[in-house]
Amino acid sequence: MSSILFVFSRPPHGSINAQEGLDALLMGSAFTTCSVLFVGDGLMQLVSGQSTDDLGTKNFSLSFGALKDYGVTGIACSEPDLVARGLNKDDFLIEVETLNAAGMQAFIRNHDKVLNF
Amino acid sequence: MTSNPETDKEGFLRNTDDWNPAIAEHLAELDGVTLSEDHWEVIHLVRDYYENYRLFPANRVLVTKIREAFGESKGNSIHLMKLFTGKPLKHIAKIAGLPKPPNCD
Amino acid sequence: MNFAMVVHGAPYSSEACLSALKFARAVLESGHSINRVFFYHDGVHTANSLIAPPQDEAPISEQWQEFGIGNNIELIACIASCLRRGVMDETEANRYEKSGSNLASGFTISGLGQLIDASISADRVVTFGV
Amino acid sequence: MIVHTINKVSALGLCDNLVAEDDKIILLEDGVYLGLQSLPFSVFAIRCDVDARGLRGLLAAQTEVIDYDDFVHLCTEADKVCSWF
Repeated sequence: MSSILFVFSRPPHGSINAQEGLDALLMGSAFTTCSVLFVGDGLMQLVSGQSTDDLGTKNFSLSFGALKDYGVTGIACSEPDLVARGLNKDDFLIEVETLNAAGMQAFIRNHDKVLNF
Repeated sequence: MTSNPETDKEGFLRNTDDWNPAIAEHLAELDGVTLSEDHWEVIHLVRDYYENYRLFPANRVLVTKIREAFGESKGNSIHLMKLFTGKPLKHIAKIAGLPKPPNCD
Repeated sequence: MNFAMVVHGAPYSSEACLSALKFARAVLESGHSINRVFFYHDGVHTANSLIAPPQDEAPISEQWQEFGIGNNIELIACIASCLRRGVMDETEANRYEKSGSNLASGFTISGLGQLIDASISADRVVTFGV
Repeated sequence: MIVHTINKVSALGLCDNLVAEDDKIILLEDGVYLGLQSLPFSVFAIRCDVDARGLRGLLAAQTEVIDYDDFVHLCTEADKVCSWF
């Protein structure tokens, strides 16, 4: 069975890409092994303390907490992009593995398909 | 509280903020279901799950969560099908006052 | 070789929808097959039958319809994306108590499972994003 | 080998770490502007996008102009396709 790597590269809330990407990941987890890699401003999806009450949109960042229940265990982000944004893993809602360039290349190679969002 | 909350033609609350336990009883009765303790276990579980994760749990996730909370005898799809009518997840969402799921299963 | 395709862009708003069509045609012309084209995000606007571009611009939605129907290729518009953007078949319009439906022929509204299923079963999956 | 497609200039920043030595990059849509400069990768650009933008004579020597059937062929040669946008 093909494994799928989901790559998330958009920040949350400014567009619906992040939310619809997460929907696809949750659906994918019902079918096959799915992992997720956060790159670029996609890392900002994981920042904890997002509060959308005043914005008036759904705070889907909370849904990342359900990834474990859905069997998504391969959760990684780009280390260079983390550093470039002055973030560290403690800023995130969930446990995330950081990968350097070689690690990311291997992560992609280890999956059969890639879906980018 | 109103005894006749506004619902759409499928019986989903138009405004999920209208939900309260009495309305759940009312919505269930319209479908010929009397809510028992077993029903309430599931309703509270999915409402808590939604509150925590902004997600209605997928069937397999819901079954696992029920098994963890209420034991092996209840942790299966058959238990849910006995309690709720039609497509169980859709029916649970309706009675629990959670967003109407897209019609995609 | 069997391809799955994903289209994220709306016609005219971005080039993605047009690039995807060119790619899809080239896949078939090269003797390969396409198991499904999945329209997601703003890509579902492609399935809106009410699109009426100026006559001196390509009718991209109609070209997709012709491609899908003529080659018997499944064109799936994601239901959740469609509902957010007002693309509906009669069933959904009825379900959500809307005044009319607008799904173009050749397209089917279905769930995200179709994206995953197509991705898994194809040899290659190619996304046209925005 | 992985084929990476890039459809806008800013998307290069998302993937420049991830492109391995034997991978190939296909520039399409506004991504073809990246073909003006020399990049440390194997780079192809889609002909109709290049021509539409008047870039034919302006591309870096290393940027190879291809058609959609070449794009399809490169995908079949690759293990998988990764799209950056």
